[in-house]
Amino acid sequence: MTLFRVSVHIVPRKGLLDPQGKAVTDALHTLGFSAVADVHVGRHLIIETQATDAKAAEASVKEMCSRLLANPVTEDYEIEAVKPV
Amino acid sequence: MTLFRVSVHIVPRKGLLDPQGKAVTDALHTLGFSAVADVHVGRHLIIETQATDAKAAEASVKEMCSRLLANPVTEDYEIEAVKPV
Amino acid sequence: MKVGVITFPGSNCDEDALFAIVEQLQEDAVLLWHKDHDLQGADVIILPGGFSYGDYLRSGAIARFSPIMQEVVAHAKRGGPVIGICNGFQIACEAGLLPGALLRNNSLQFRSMPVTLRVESTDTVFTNAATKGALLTMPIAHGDGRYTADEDTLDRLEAEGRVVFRYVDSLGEPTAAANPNGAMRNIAGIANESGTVVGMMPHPERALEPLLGSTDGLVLFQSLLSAVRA
Amino acid sequence: MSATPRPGDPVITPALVAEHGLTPFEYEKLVAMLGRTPTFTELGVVSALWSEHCSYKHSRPVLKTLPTQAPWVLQGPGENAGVISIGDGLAVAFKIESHNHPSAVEPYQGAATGVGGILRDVFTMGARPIAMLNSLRFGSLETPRVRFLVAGVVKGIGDYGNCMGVPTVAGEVMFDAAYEGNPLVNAMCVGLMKEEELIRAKAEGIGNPIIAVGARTGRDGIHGASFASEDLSEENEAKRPRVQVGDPFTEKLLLEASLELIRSGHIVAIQDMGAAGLTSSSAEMAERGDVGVTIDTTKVPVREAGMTPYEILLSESQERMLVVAKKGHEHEVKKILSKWDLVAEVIGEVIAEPVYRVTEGSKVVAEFPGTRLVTDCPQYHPEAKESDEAVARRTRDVHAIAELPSERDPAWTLERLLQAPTIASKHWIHRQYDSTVRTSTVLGPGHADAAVLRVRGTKKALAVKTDCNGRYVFLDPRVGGRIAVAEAARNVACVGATPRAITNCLNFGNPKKPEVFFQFREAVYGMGDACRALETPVTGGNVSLYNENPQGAVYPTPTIGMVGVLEDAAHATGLRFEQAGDAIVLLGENSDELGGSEYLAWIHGVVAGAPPSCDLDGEKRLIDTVLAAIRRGHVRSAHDCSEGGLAVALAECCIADRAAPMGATVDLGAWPALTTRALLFGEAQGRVVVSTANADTVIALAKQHGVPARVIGTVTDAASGLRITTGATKLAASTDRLIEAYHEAIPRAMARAAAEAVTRDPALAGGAK
Ligand SMILES: Nc1ncnc2c1ncn2[C@@H]1O[C@H](COP(=O)(O)OP(=O)(O)O)[C@@H](O)[C@H]1O
Ligand SMILES: [Mg+2]
Repeated sequence: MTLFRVSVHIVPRKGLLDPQGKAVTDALHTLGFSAVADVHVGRHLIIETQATDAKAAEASVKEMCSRLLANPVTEDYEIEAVKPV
Repeated sequence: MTLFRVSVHIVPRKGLLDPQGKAVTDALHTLGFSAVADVHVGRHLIIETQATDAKAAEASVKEMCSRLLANPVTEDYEIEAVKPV
Repeated sequence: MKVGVITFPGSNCDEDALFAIVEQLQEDAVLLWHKDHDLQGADVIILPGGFSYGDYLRSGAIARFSPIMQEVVAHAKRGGPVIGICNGFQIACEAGLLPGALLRNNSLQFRSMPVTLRVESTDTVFTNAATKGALLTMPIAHGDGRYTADEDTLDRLEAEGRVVFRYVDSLGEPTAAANPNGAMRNIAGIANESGTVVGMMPHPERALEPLLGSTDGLVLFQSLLSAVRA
Repeated sequence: MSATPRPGDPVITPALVAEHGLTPFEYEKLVAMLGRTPTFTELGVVSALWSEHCSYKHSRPVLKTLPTQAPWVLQGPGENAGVISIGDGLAVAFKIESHNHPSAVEPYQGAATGVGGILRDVFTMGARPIAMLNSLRFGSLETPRVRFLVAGVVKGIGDYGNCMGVPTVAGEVMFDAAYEGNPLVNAMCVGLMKEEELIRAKAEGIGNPIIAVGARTGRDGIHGASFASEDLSEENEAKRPRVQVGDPFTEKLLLEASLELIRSGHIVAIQDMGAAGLTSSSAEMAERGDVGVTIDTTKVPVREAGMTPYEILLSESQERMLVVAKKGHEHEVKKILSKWDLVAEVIGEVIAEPVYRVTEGSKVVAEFPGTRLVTDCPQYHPEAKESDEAVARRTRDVHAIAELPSERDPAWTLERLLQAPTIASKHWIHRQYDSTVRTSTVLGPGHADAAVLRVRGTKKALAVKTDCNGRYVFLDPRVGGRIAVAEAARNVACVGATPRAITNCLNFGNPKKPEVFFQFREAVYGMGDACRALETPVTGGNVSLYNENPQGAVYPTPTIGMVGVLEDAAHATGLRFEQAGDAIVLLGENSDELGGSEYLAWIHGVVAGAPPSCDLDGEKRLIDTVLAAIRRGHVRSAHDCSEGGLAVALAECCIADRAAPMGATVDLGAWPALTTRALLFGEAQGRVVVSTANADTVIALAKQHGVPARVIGTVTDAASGLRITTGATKLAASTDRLIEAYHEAIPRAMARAAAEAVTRDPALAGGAK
């Protein structure tokens, strides 16, 4: 077994209202970052888990996401990286 | 000018109490993911911004982070990816 | 004395603060609009509670860029009294008026309840009429109240007598059980170096009338009055 | 002009009609009204307006039997909220609404947007919201799914109300397997205004502009989106959830902007876009004003490109309002909205021609004659028949149920009952609600039978409470309906307020089932009986039908939201014993009734028997007695007997405030004919426990009112615990054990990892909290 560090992004599903993203966009505009077109705010999770290999680590984190970490009604998730620690 | 999508991670500074990470770890253990050693929860921001090139996009998002997006007292940030949309 | 209460978008204790000053203390007070640059001659500024900008991103993070905050910071630099209550404390920290930050309660839940505070410092504009060690009861109502700073900052705050209030139990002890949010060293309120800027999570403006259960907030405003009139 | 299909619109087929929830009969009515085949847009509009939610097609005739008038009622049913006068030129607007189904799917957002919706109903009347209440029903707290729902719903309610700065001050929560899979989430809002600021949602003035204000319109919660137009078939779109996401920050801005707008004199009407969004708000405003309207969907500010008129009309995006402004004042309206960083766009006009017309640019996509769109909805008179099972359940002899061996010690039973989540302290819940913002909360959650809010600038205060025991209604809908109102009134009286009026939320199953419609009709009749007897007219409410799970309908649950008035806020009376040596007086009479009790349900797993009888005349006299005694200053505390009966009521008086417990020594020897368990745990109605230093005066007052009254014991300090003698049996419990049972039950259950609630918490990413 090896310890893997798995990075996960969980973001609000497209089309749903993202009030936080909107508030940050507006704030950035006020600060003068007028080139900003859009912002979305989600969660970034770093999960350290034991697994036999990277594939197994990824599979297990996927299950965590679909069972618990991401809200199936409002969020999408994406595994960004799987690395041995 | 091109539209770039910049991905940013903002994470609680190491050593600070991370009750969210702990709560998620505990919840995962309760659900049988006993191989999980540790979890950290941060924010994941996706910023779409116009810029002349990727370097300029990155520089501008860095400035956003230090001025607004990350709290210098408690958070660290990291630009994860800069991609043309 | 004239008090200016800032209304940010999402402030929701601004009316309460105004009511407290005008109706309870019979002093002059005005609401100041976040988009303005004019403090309208206010001697004292209240950064009220609420959810400025929805508290999106981080509590207080966006509010500190409001036009009026430039004037508030200048007022504070001139030695003008400022009190940040709840969201106002968060804004004051984000704006650099006070050190540290307020993070999510360690319970990860909003907490609304009365707490007991011990007065740790009477060297501030808002506590000079209080007695050191006195216990005060007033409500808290926040989700992000865990005061956090690095150890050096905490030590300096302690050494300089800038920890103003601590959460304590009914015996006056700063126990873990008495700490409603996991704040480091049970800190409920702090001051700047000159004692003119104070930030606190509990709500003194909700503790001014016997009908509402506590009058322990009065001492803050009495302190303020005597300081401003002196 | 007549509407023509848009290119790309689906063809109207019987299947499409069915998917829109219209029966063939209703579709024929629609075709007859139009004199032609409807366009796709028209079908969408009518499916929304003729839905149960908007049309009350099954319930209206029954609702019409409710009393709605009193000299103090300024606005009865028919508006966004009811309004009563409280004197001094002030008025109170209040309303309750359900968000059951959205909360079952996504508890956090479902509950949050429910709070947002009811807030808008109140502030569109011109009132500033001053209090929120909620009434929740869940399945057994033993299941992880229920704990997940509880955590999400409570957080959703808290986050929204807290961010708005409106204190959440009262409510009720019950747990029963009957609500498994179909929780009930009812939210009530109470607002305060000057009488002259009352504004109604009635479109008026030919040529006046119709303005959409607030948030932009997105593709949220569009019904039947699965079969809509082409761009919907894109892969990502197919997954589009029906949930709506709330934004309390925008709502706070909308609140301030709306009140400013109403006071500015630039507008004639305002209505929130709630269920069925733009469609129902515009059609209802037109119908109330008896005028025509025309709306151009290309003018509506949208969040996403390429939205069709169908989508724009049916979107349920939150935090939006529809305003009818005075002609020529558009600029002023926009100015006020832009001060609060909100958009306002003129999207249509009030017209003389009696039509409801929707255009897409210059092209008419929907057009209905006159105001028949709302009025032509078919009305149904479903069959009502009590089932044989219901009769058998009610007539079962519950006294024959054998006691458990442990029950020989009634302290065991009492502790068990105090742990029942329905009875146990709800502190875990309401400590997440800001109950003190607005600095007017005299008695907040957990301290009294109802919440008390002082009215700034006067001596007055308001008392508010929600109530309903669905189990009673299930066993006997008529009696249960009466009790729901009577208990709400009793609770309000116990804090010192005169009950004034109610709003109600009727949560029932499928009305097409005769036994469900029987429950509905009888419960409403029962409510009406009580409202007449107690002089608390109905000023509004909401109907939520089809609350079913695979096992059948939920308990019929007509939640009552009661508002009362205290002439002097100083009379506000809490429920806890305060002073050792005070006499404990029981007002009202004990009886041998056990049916429908929490005791039977929780200890024996039996839901049967007739619910306690309800003597409305007696309730009225009891309320008058309690009020007279409180106003003359003779009452230190008052608490009514409800779930768990007299023993639980006494225990709560001792330990409700765990920081300041008291004890009590009580002798119930005066009722030798009653069984111990009926005496201790039966739920006879019309009883209030008061503590007083002037027992003789209180008893004399009760006599004058014809209310039975008796000194049953003495308040002691906590060390003596709670001791009750019932002739043969003795109950003795330490306050520590009672506190442990009552205060730790729910926290302990919730600590058992409602894992999803923790890990999926949207606020983890730093949203409003
Ligand atoms: N149970 C009820 N008792 C009395 N009036 C009711 C009841 N249910 C609904 N109403 C009234 O019918 C009108 C329409 O209600 P509703 O459709 O729920 O309003 P909304 O447009 O806010 O959704 C309201 O004025 C409401 O008060
Ligand atoms: Mg409405």
